Formats: sequence, C-alpha cells, structure tokens
Amino acid sequence: GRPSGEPGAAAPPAIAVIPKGTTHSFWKAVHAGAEKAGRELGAEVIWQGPHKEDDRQMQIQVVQNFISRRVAAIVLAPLDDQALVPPVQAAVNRGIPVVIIDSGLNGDAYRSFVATDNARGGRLCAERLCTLLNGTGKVVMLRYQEGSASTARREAGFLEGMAACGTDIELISTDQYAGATIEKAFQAAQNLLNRFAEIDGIFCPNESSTQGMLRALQTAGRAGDVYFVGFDANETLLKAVRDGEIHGLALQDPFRMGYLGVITAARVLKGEPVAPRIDTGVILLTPDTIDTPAIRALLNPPPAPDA
Amino acid sequence: MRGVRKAFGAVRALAGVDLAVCAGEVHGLIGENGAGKSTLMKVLSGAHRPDAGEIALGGRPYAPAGPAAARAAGVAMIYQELALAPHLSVEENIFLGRERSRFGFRRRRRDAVRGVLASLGHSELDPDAPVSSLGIGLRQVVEIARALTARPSVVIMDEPTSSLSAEDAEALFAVVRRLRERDLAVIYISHFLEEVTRICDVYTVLRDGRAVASGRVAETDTAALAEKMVGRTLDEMYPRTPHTPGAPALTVRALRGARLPAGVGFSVRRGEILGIAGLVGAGRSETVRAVFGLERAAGGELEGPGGRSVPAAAQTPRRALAMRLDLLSENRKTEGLAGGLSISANVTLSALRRHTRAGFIRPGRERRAAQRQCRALGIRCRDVSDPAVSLSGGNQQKVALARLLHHGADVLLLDEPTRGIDVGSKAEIYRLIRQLAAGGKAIVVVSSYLPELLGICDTLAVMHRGRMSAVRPVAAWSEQRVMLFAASGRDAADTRIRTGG
Amino acid sequence: MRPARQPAGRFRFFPFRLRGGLGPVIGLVFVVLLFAVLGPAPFSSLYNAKTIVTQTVIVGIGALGMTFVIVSGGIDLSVGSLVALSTVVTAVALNALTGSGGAAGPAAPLLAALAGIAVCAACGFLSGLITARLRVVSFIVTLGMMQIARGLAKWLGREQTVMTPVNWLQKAMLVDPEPGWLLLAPGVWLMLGLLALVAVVLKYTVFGRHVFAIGSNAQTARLCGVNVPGRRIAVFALGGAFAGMAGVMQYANLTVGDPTAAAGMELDVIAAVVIGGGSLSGGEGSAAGSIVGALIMAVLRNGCNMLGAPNYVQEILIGAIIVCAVLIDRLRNPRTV
Amino acid sequence: MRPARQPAGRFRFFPFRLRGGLGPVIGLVFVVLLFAVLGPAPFSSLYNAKTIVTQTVIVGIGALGMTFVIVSGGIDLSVGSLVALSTVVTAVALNALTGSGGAAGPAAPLLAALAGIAVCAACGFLSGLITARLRVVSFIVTLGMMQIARGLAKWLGREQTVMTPVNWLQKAMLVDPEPGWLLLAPGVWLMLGLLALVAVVLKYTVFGRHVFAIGSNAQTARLCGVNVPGRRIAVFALGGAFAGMAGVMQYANLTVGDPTAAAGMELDVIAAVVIGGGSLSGGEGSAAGSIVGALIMAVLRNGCNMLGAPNYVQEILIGAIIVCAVLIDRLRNPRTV
Ligand SMILES: Nc1ncnc2c1ncn2[C@@H]1O[C@H](COP(=O)(O)OP(=O)(O)OP(=O)(O)O)[C@@H](O)[C@H]1O
Ligand SMILES: Nc1ncnc2c1ncn2[C@@H]1O[C@H](COP(=O)(O)OP(=O)(O)OP(=O)(O)O)[C@@H](O)[C@H]1O
Ligand SMILES: [Mg+2]
Ligand SMILES: [Mg+2]
Repeated sequence: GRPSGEPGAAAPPAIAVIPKGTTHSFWKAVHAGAEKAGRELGAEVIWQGPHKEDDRQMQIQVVQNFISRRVAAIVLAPLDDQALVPPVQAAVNRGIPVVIIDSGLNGDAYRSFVATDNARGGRLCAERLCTLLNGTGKVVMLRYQEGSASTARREAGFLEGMAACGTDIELISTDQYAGATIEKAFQAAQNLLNRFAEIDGIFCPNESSTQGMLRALQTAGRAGDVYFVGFDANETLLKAVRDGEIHGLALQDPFRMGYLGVITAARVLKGEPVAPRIDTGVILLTPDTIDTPAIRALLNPPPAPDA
Repeated sequence: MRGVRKAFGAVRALAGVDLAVCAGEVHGLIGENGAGKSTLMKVLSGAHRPDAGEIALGGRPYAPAGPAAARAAGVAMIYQELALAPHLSVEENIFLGRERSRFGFRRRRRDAVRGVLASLGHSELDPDAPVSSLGIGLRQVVEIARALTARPSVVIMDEPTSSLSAEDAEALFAVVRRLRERDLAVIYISHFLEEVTRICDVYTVLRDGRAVASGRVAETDTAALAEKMVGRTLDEMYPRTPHTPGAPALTVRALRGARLPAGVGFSVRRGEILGIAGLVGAGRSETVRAVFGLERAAGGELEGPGGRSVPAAAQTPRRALAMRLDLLSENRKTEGLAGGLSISANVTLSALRRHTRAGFIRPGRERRAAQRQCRALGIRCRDVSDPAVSLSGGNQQKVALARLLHHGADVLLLDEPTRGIDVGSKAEIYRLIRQLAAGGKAIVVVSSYLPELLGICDTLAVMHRGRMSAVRPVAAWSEQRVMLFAASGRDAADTRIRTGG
Repeated sequence: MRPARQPAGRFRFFPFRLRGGLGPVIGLVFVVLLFAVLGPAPFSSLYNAKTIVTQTVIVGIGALGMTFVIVSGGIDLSVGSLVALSTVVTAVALNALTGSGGAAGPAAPLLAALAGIAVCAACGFLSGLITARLRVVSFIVTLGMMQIARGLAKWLGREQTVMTPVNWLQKAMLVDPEPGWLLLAPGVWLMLGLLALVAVVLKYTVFGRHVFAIGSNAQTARLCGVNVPGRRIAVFALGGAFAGMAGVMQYANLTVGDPTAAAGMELDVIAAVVIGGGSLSGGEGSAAGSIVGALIMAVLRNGCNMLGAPNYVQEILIGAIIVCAVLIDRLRNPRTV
Repeated sequence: MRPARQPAGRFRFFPFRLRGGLGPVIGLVFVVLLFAVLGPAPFSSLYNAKTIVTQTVIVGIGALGMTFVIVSGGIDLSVGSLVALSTVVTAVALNALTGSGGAAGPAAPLLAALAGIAVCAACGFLSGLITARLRVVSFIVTLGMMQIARGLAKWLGREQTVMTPVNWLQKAMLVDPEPGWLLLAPGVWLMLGLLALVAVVLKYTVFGRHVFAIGSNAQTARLCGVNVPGRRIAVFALGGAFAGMAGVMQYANLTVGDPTAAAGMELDVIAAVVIGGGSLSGGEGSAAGSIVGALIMAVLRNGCNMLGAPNYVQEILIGAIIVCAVLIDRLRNPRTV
C-alpha cells in the first residue's frame, strides 16, 4: 500500500469527488471539470460514484469508505438532502472538509454549495413553453423519479412558471414518473401519449426522461407536432433540437460545477475563505441559440481523461 | 372402515372399501399394483381425505384432519414411497413432528432410538448420520423405526420389506409379533405372499378399489391368495424357458469402489442370467452402479459386449450406454423416473432418437411404442401422457423397467427389479427376463429376495462386505448356503464347520 | 362436421401444454377485461393493442430464452444486464462498421446485431459452463454474470449512452411499422417467429425433451444417457442468445446503446415465465405460456398508466395482479401436495 | 445421490453446520487477504474494519431472516421493498408520535421502530399465508409483495423522503458509536445478538428443526405431523420482521424514511445466504454462514472502493468474486451429483 493524504508528505492531497451516478453525460462533464482543477492544483482527484445509480445507501457507503481511506477533502453530489448528513458529519468529525455540488444538503457541516439553481432552470423551461404555446394549451409534465431532490425542484419551478403563464394552460398530467432509465421513461411516455390524443406542450426534468419522451414522440410520429422542452443535453437531444423535435433544453454547466467544486475544496484545505453558495448558472438552449459561442462552450467541455 | 371412496381426478382409486381390523391381530392387505392399498392406508393415516365413507377407531368415529391428528389418535404408518427428510439425521427423522421437548431429554431420546434400531437388527446405525448418506435399505429401517417409536395403537406397514434383506425382514417379523402380543393392530401390506401367510392372522384382498375377499390366513395358502388377487389361476411362477448361454457379454475384473466393492470380478454371457445375492450394505448395488459409471470406481476393468476393455474408473453412464449396458436403479424415485414427465416420455427417454425424423420427435410413434410397453408389462394407467408420479408404486417400477426394455441394450443390470411388484406381474416379469435372455441378452439381477434369484437365475454369486463369492450355477447353491456366505463371508465348500454329524 | 372437442388422446400428449397454456390465457383475458371495463376508451383501441404487443417484445424474447433455463431447473439473473450489454455492443459495432459519419448500409446493422447476440451467447455459455462443470448453483453464477455483464456494458460504452447513425434496425420496434403492410412492428414478428421456434424445439426435438428430463430429474436424465452438463451449457448459451436478441430490440427501441438499460428486467422475465406456467423447480414451462406471461405484465403496466393512477397505486395493483394471475392457474389446477 | 459420508463423531450432529460454516469462512479470509495485499494501507485499518462491519448490518439482518425462508425451501424477493417500507413507516410513526417540532423522547423512536417492524412482519405474514394456503410459489407471491410494499412505501411517504426530528435511533449506525465504550455501532451489536438468536432457534428448537424438515422434504414433514402451512407462514412473517429490523437500521443510517431505498437489495440478501451455504432447494443453511456471506459482499464493495478502480471494473470484479467465493465452497465440498 501507499500512504495517502498524510499532511506534509510529498504525495499530493487526494480529493474525492462523489457523483450521484457515473453513467450520464452530465457526470462525465463534472468529472472533466474536476480533473482539470486537479491538474491545475496538482491534487489527486479520485472519482467514485455509487455502484447502483440513485441508491442513497450505496452513496453513504462510498462516503464512509473515503473516510476510512483518509482522503484530504470530499466533493459530494448528494443523492438526498438529509440522508447524506450523517456521513458528511462523520467526515467533518474526522477532519475531512466537504464541499457539496449539484444538489443541496441540510445542515451546515459542509463548507460550500456549488450548484445550478434548479428551480430557476424549471422556470426558464416554463417560460419557453409558455411563449411557444402563446399562453394556451394542454401541457404534460413527466416527472423523473420519486425522491430526487434536484429534479423535484425543477419540476416545482416549472409548475410555478406555468401557473404564472396564464389560466388557459391546462396541466393534464403531472403525476407520472419516468423512472431511472431511458427505457423506463420510454414506456411511460408511450403510454402517456396513447392516453392523451391531444397534447400541446411537454416538459421533462432531466436527460434520461427527455430522451425517453423524445423516442416515444418519434415512434408515435408526433415529434415536432408537440412543443417539447427538456433538461440537460447529449448528442441525441441536440440532434433533435436541430431537427425541430425539441424546442428548448435547459443547460447547466456541469464542467464548471466539477471544476469549482474541486477548486473550492482545495481552497478550504489551504484555509482560505470560501463563499457558502456558488451558482454555476443555467441557460436555455433553443434552435436559435444552439450555435452561439456560449452554448458551444457549454456543450463541448474538454474531455474527461479515461480512468 | 366402511364404504371408503377416493378418486384422483378421473381415476377412481377406492370404490367403496369395507375393512375391519382387530387389536392383537396382524391384518394382511394384498392386491395387485394399483388396487388401492396404499391409498386406503393413506386415508386411514390422514394423508388423504376420503371422498366418502366412514371410519371408526376403537369404537369411536374417526376422521383425521391430517397426519398429525391421525398420529395423535394412535395410527402410525410406514410409507411405501419412503418419507424421509434427506438433510436431517436418522434421529431427527425418527422424531420429526414429535419433538416433545425443546431442549432436554436428548439422552432418553437417544436411548429410544438405539433401542428400536437394535430391535430391528441395526444397532450399528449411527443416529447422527444424515439420511442422505444411507442406502435405500437402511432408509427403510429408519422409516420403520419411526413408526415403532410413535407408541401407536394401529401400525400400518406399506411394503416394509420391499427394500429389506431376508435377515432384516426376520427382525421385522419378530417386532411385528411383539406388537401383536402387546395387543396392537397391525395392517401389513406386502407382495410377498409367503410373508403374509407367515405372520398375518387375517387377510383382505383388494382389487380395483374394492375388497373382494377376506378370511383367516390359516385357512388358505399362497397359491389361493395369489388366485384371489389376480382373479385367475397363476401359472408356474418361475417358468423355465430354455436358453443357452453364448459369448461373454460383460466381464468385470477386480472392481474396487471408494469403500465397496473390494475387488469384485465376474463375467456374464449372452443368454445368461446372473444373480447377485447378499445382505443390505454388502455392496451389490454399488457394484452394478460402478459398472454403469454412476459411482466412480477406484480401480478395475470392464469389458463390454464389443470385447473392448476400459478402466472402470473412466466409466460414465453415457459410455456404459454406448457399450450397450443399461441399468435399472434400486431407487426409482431419484434415479429411475423423471416423475414430472409423462409415462411415454419416461419409457422412451434412453432411446428417443429412435422416434425422430430429421431430428424431430414423431409423437405418434413414440406414443405407440409407450403403449406397447405398457401392455407388455401390464402397466395400469389412464393414458401414457399422464405424469409418471400419478401411478401406484408398483406401476412406477414397471415404467422404469419399460424404459430398459424399450432401449434394448445387450447387458441389463437390474437392481431389485421386482421391488413392489405384485405376484401376478412378477411372474410376468420373470417370464420377460427369461425371454430376453433367450433372445441373447446378458442379465445381471441384484435382489434381496432369494427365491426369485434361485428361481430365475442360471448362475448366482453372493456378496459379503464388498467381496464376491465365486459365480456358480444356481443348482450348486441352496438357500442355506447363500445365507451362510451372505452372513459370514464363508463358503460352505471351504469351511470346516459342519453342522451335521 | 368436426367434433367440438379434440380426441382425448392427442390433446393429452403434452400435459405441460395444458398447464402452461390455458391458465395464463385466462389470466390474460381477465386483466384485459379488467382494464377494458375500468380504463379509459383509448385502452381498447387497436393502436393501443399494437403498442402493448410492441412493449411485450423485449421481455417476451427474454422470456423465451428463460423458458429453456427454467424448464431445465436453472435460473438466469443476468438477463437484464445482457440486454444492456447487447444494446451497447450493437451500437459500438455499428459505429465501428459504418466508420465516422454517414448512414449505415443494409449489412452493417445486421452484423452489429449478430455481434450483440454473439457476445451475450458467449456470456450465457460461460454461465452454463460454470454451472454445469463446476456445479455452482445457477442463481449465484448468473448473479455474478449480472454484475460482470453490466460492468462490461459500462466499460464498452464509456459509461454513457452510445449514439449511432440512422439505420434500418431503428425501425424494428415502431408501433406503426414502416412498410405499412407489415401491420405489426418487425420486432413483434420476430418475437412470434421465435415463439414458434421455441415451442417446436421444446416439444418436438430431442434437445427439448432432454431439457425437460433434466429439469424433472437430472439424476435420472444422466442415467438415461443424457449429456446433462452439455445440455445445461447449451441451455444457458441459448438463454444468453435470446437475451442478446432482446437487447437488439431494446437498441431498436432506444436507437442508442444504453449501459444502464433493463436494470431489474430479469425479474420481469422470470415472472413472465412463471406466470406462464413455468416451475422454478424445473420440468415445467412452455413457450406460449411465457409469452402470455409477458403480455400479462405489459397489459398491466399499460392499463395502469392509462388509468392515470399515481405510480404507487400502479405498483400495488401490478403486484396484486401478478399474484392473482398465478392464483387463477392454481385454483383451476390444484395440486395434491 | 450418495454424498460422501461425513466423518464420525461429534461433528455429524449438525450436518449443516460444516457445510454452512467453514466454506464461507475460507471465502471471507480469501477476499480479505486479497484486498489486504492489493489494496491501499487504510484497508487494513481498525477503523475500516469497523466501517465494513457497520456496512454489513442491513444486508446481514435481512439475510438472517432470509435464512429461515431459504432453509424452508422458499424465497423472499420482497426484502428490499420491505426495508424501504420499514424506513418510511418508522419515520412517519416517529413524526406522528412526536407531534410537530421538537426532538423526540426516548420512547417514541422505539415505538416507531416497532411499528416499522410490525408492518413488515404483517406483509411477510401475508406472503406466507398466500404461499402456504393458496399454494402459489413464493417467488411469485413475494415478487408481487415486492411491488405492493414499494407502492405502500411511496404512498405513505407521499413519494418523497420523510424527514424526522433528531432522535437516538439515528445514532444506531455510526461507525464511531456515541458512547465510545460500545466500540461498535449499536446496529452491529443488534446484528450479533440476532445472529446468536437465529443460530439457536435453527439448531436447538422444534421450530428450527421443522423448518429444516420442511425445506428438506415438505411432503415428509406433513406426513410426520408437522404443521407445514403454519410453519411456512411463521417463516415468512419472521423474514418480514427481520427485513423490518433491517429497515429500521436503514432508517438509522439515512435518518430519513426513503421509499426508494434498498432497490434490488433482495438479491444481495439472497446471495449472502447462498454464499453462506444456504441451498435454494431448501434444507440447508445457517445463521453464521449467512452473516459471513453478507460480510464477504461488504468486504468486496469496500475493498473495490479502496482500490479506487472505476465502477465498471468494480462491478466485474465483484461479480467474479461472488462466483469464486461459492466455488471455493464447492471445490472443498464436491457433490457427486
Ligand atoms: N396422487 C395420485 N394422483 C393420481 N392418481 C393416483 C394418486 N395416487 C394413487 N393414484 C392412483 O390410484 C390407484 C391406486 O393406487 P395405490 O397407490 O393405492 O395402489 P397400490 O394398491 O398401493 O399399488 P402398489 O401395489 O403398486 O403399491 C392407482 O391407479 C394410482 O394410479
Ligand atoms: N457402516 C455403514 N455406515 C453407513 N452406511 C452404511 C454402512 N454400511 C453400509 N451402508 C449403506 O449401505 C449401502 C451399501 O451399499 P449397497 O446399496 O451397494 O448395498 P446392497 O447390498 O445393494 O444393499 P441395499 O439392499 O441397501 O441396496 C451404502 O450405500 C451405505 O449407504
Ligand atoms: Mg402401494
Ligand atoms: Mg441394493
């Protein structure tokens, strides 16, 4: 074995970055950002997600294992705002500072919270759909998954925005969940589309639900006929935007989130003051803005090194 | 019991049976395979609920809700299809369902187990041995011990001696006599009619789910009983079809197993029937199993009909089949039958390819072949598409035998081929075995029923603790001589001990 | 004039056909009627019926392969992961074959699909090998394979969904198929074709009979000269190949390779087989039954969605109805045990 | 069908002890040594050992309950969902008992935990009732119950995690326990206590003997007057209660009621029992073996994490090692089948 995280040793400090999962392109970008910061700082970034996506218990165990391993600092995207409090507290008790990214955490054990304003992202989507619909029409929102805090906030923001849009908007379904994977989202969306012959606008709060819904629209031959706004981006979704099948995507800045997360952790380690809340921004991508430099920069972060 | 009826779906197993059993009496229940004996007794022991009819026990009406209630009422049963939990030890099986105390009294229970095993002539059996490690004969002993330790008022024995050696059977008869002296009622089912005439006081004959005859044993004999069972006079039990042995078909040299057998050699020729006698645990089954490759041999050599010899240690069932050997296992439940499959699928399993065209099974042909075998062996079934488990015990045995006949290998290793088969069918099977031999097949019969070995075999060998006596023509053996070798491993020919003057 | 009933003999020849066929069909009719009465009008539309059948394809094909495994007395928990692996392998192979950019030729998708199926068959083969030769229970072997295949899929896909160029495979699962005269999606036809194939193999071939014999009593099968380990290996390899085909259909559905796809699908697949009359202790099961089982589950999901009930109500309902569907079969066909 | 005879004497009294004990222990030693050699130094630290043991608690307690079920020849797929249900019931009950605001008194958490356990025991009882009385295979019954319990949990929790006031239960799973002299988390002590209890019940009570008998040969057990349906129901209710306790520990860990918790945990739990020597065809298994099995899985997860390999490598490794752990047992103890 090799000694790690011992102060004063020649080895660079190890900073653990714990995503919610490892399989969305969103987390790939976070990883890339974190690695970039690590290179700049000369710190070792250890990237480790829970084995099963969306399993709180697994994430707790990953945090516990990093405490056992005595890393210098932890950057964590908590799957739950409460469940991760005790392990974060345990880390802090053992002298390991924690920076939170992406989703909020209760209490004040952590040093800083680096994230998108999710509710704002949801409101942005609602505004986009409202404009497209001219304030009237039947709208469906396909939720992501039970108990997911960040998407719940987007959903809440969206509903808030739709309420502000006018009384002619009819929300015909807002209680169905897409589930964790594209294929579950696809089936749920298919059944929703069969159920409602008339839909004017659709909102989905994350990458997998957006992609599942897109595929359902395509197979039903209704892609392009319905105004569709989603969240996050990948190649498939961008192509759909160009083809006029998706009319808006809320883009976060995951690269920046990972980057700032590690930078902030490093500053904590050096004893420098850090802001308790760092907003990484959210902007709306539409067919008109897809080729602007700002969006391009967001869409093409430097690639993550292959682990 | 009065007017007891029971049907399984379309099969009417019992069509209104009347039966009266008195305390202090051993009641023999006999009948052909599938006559309904086991079903009737399962009704009495609470395993089956009758469709109609009433039962009285000790003068009071008796309708057990289940086996536990029957047992509480004093009815204990030894099941034909052995009912043991293989993962539990001998003692645990014996006291299953009657663990009187939670923590204590182990000592006393242990004494009871040792006592009953000793009375059955098996004091050497370890009460802690898991039942899965026992051969079928010892399992039968455990099953009997369980019924005897239950302190019953009625004991039902469903073919208890079908897996026992003659010696063990004697021990059981002694136990049965003691039970009678203690004023218990014993119901005794057996296909060995001479047993019935020896130890029973009264008998009842079942046929097609009805009691067709009953009376005192003293007033009849085995021939009359057999006639009542089958409904016609029986021919000669051991017909002597003339046949002449030809070239050697199977030669076994110095066969050794992990424990048993210990250096066994014999040879059997085409057209010859070789019998192997011995006590339980002598290693007869292990010998034929090793020959067939079901148990790994430690050494020895086998030479099949083709004349090529192979090391016994490399034998597997598939190689054995390719050598044109076939085996009937003594344990039909675990090795003889695929119970969930249809009768026809069981019959054709070893030689299925015969009923295929371009790789596809031809159901019609398969079905006809199975029906042919069923007729030849007198298998009582509604249809050959019924699952094999729905048959009575004896008929299951016949299905297992039918598979061998259908396969038609050159050398047949038959381990207890007539276990649980009624006298009428037995005669039929003996005739069949002789016919097969006459047709040029070599046959090895392992049996614990000495009369049948002496009756049908041309040559006979006896095993004792893994060693085998010389193979001699059956005329050179007598019952006493076989027993002497089986019990002591010494042959009358080379012993100095003479009983006579 | 034909007699209304078939002669008893012929029909009874395969006792498992009855057990595996009629009970589940009653269950299916029951759930369909239930939703037709309870549900909104669109449930009973032709289009929705086509949707349901299309949604059955993936679980259905997986269940056909699982039927072999379960009839032989085994179980395969790796199906879900193999489906994911197959989507990724197909997508990656397709990208490799078509080079960078441009629509794929007609042969490339076929080759890619075959690659996906072959890799899954190899995984199944490996599971079978360990089960049969080293005698580790298939539950554990395939639990391991479940993790291994999932890991492979993530590795191959670099932990992301794998985009592919437009190709004809992606049209295999359209509810309204592209040449309209097909009526049903090509995937549905594939499933029906495989159904016929598996039914015939199980009932009318030596291989099928041996699989039943092994499941019913492996010891006896061995004694009768059946090559038990060999057949077992073949069964698992077949199960893997079918999972691979299900994965290709999954790819057609998603148009991307998705390493996280089909998590937990193994339970749906096993449930389909068991609802369709398969016995987890082996020796029972039928191809038609398994497909009916898969249909029952698809109808349930679709119907509950149509009812617009909250998710938790759907879950409770689906759970209850799965039990009821099997219950109907048991009540119809009580066992003496 | 004739396994090698066991050595004479004391050991043979519990034939299952040998099979269920030593093999898995060797597997455990093997994986521990593997990571001690391969892994970074902190793997071998005392704190990490405490971490691993604490991480074993939830699966371990679930596995103890599952041991009853598997020894009796059944299977329980609803464990994961029951754990989730128990966290939610505990949290909701706690909120109801403490009223609005304020830390909870010492009694309230206990009552809430009992409520969680009782609800899960009731679910298990229901599964057992349907399995035993209506004779539907437990695989399907508990697959249904898995969905039902998950649905109930979501309904109770209003599809969200349930926040609770601070209370002593939440300290039950801290790696560094709060009164330091405890050395291990209270949850670990609970698991060890339950282990002793289950071991004694399985080996030295009539109930345990009957559970083995039913799993070994249910038909025989019935003929010997064992109340087979009654025992089966009790077994599933016990399994449910243990899942409930695991759920309370899960709540302690998460400090919230989580309706999506422990998805797929049933497979971990079953794997633990089987790795620990349990046989899915019944009649074999031991409490100690199951805990060792759970430990093996926890060591694997922790060790892989320590190695810092990417997730997919970990998954492949864990899959391979699960198979190997069982393989070691088989090689040590070959069966003639
Ligand atoms: N569980 C069952 N299901 C269907 N049929 C059965 C069942 N048990 C017995 N039978 C049928 O009932 C009839 C009587 O069987 P039973 O076992 O009582 O015969 P038996 O007299 O004991 O015969 P044997 O001498 O062969 O043991 C047979 O035709 C058998 O096929
Ligand atoms: N000392 C012993 N301890 C335990 N079991 C024994 C012992 N001796 C013999 N046995 C059992 O008896 C069997 C003897 O072998 P085998 O079955 O070949 O003899 P057999 O003469 O054919 O007797 P059976 O009539 O039981 O078939 C073994 O399988 C074993 O289970
Ligand atoms: Mg009988
Ligand atoms: Mg024998």
